[in-house]
Amino acid sequence: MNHIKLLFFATIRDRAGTKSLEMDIPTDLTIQGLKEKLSTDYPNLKESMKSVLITINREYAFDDAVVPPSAEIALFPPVSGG
Amino acid sequence: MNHIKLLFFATIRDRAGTKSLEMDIPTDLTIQGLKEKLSTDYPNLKESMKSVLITINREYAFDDAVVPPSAEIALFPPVSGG
Amino acid sequence: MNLPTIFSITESELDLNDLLAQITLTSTGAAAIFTGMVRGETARGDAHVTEYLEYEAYVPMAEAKMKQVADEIRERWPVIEGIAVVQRIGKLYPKTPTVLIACTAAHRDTGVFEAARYGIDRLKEIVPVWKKEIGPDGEEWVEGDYIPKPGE
Amino acid sequence: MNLPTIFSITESELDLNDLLAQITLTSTGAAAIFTGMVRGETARGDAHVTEYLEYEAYVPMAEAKMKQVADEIRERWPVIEGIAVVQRIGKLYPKTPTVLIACTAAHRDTGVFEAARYGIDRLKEIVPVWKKEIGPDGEEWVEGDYIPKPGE
Repeated sequence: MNHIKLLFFATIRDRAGTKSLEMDIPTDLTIQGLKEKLSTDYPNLKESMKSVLITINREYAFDDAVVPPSAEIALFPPVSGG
Repeated sequence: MNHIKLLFFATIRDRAGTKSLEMDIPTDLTIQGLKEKLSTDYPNLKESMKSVLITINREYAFDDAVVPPSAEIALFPPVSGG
Repeated sequence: MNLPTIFSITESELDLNDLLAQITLTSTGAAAIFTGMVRGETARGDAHVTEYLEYEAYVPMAEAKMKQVADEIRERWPVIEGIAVVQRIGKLYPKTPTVLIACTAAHRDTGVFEAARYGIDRLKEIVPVWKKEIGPDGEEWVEGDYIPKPGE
Repeated sequence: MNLPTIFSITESELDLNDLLAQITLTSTGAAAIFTGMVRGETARGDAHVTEYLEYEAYVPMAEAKMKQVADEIRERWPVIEGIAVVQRIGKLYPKTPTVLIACTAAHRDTGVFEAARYGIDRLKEIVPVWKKEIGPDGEEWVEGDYIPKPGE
């Protein structure tokens, strides 16, 4: 198992009801797998997983990327700064 | 005769040796005529009259314009602000 | 040559004079600065009134992506001397400057305007900052629409 | 609607924060600001070093022509909300901002950058301001090259 940290921002944080959480995941879990796991574990997040942006260690990550050990994973909607 | 005021700036002022002067000119004098008069009266300015910009009452003026009574005439090189 | 690059998320007021001074070199003759500010009234699209915006950022990643925006600018416009990319966060009221992109160069005709324009466009694509709009009818997150590509 | 237009020749330091605030309306969301500064070292053309510049202006005409530049901007980009055109004169040292053109609008994609660019180009054509460059080898007037056309 890998221990990872999840960060939520903006609409995703509102739905998650928390800014961050830590969890253990299988060592070969992909971003796609992580989204599925979150949809199951946190039904409030299911809808958000369709359009969420995900980063691994502060770089944008895509469905087939494998989550590395001790990763800092962030989930958020498309950015709207400026 | 018309009484007018002349203002000199930048290189033209350096050559004229003064910032301003007043003079009486014939009522039908054009800008072209004024340049010729200045070239004669102030030999230092002769060379400058080839590329000088001239304004009448703060608007750019050209050779065939007639100098109106009590005009404020300015003579200066192409602008270089910024 | 050591070219100044400023990139930061801040809760403090943007000081344009100070930021410009920080990216001005002895060889600098021109600066193009973009600032965005909170609109109190918006006419385009769904016309509406805004009481204030609340900005948040994923700070360490946002600063890294601002640095990336600056690097992209330097790659595209090698004549650029100094670059500042600053985003203010927190509760911000109408007329308040919220973001600044400034680029300096020796002359005004070698890309300084284009570089600043590129900078703000890019910031709005890849820098993780979000804003929630609070108006008379409640609050709503402003939706972005850019999906970064791999490697961005 | 009363759109703010600032045009002035000044001997005082340019305060970007203050000028920006003066041209920001409740409906403003974007500003493009150009500033020029004294270059201490110039590489383009005849490479040289500058100790300082001495600016002079035909003040009342310069301010009228700055107003004209602002009017031309509004005619070309009717979305522009506020405009500031300010030229500092006197003895100015390297790194000092000497001129500012700022334009504001509701959004960044409707001409605000182009308007600011037009403003500085136009100022350097028709606004009667001149500068003398003082360097280690003496002093020299900087030569402009634009000849205004009738009606300009």
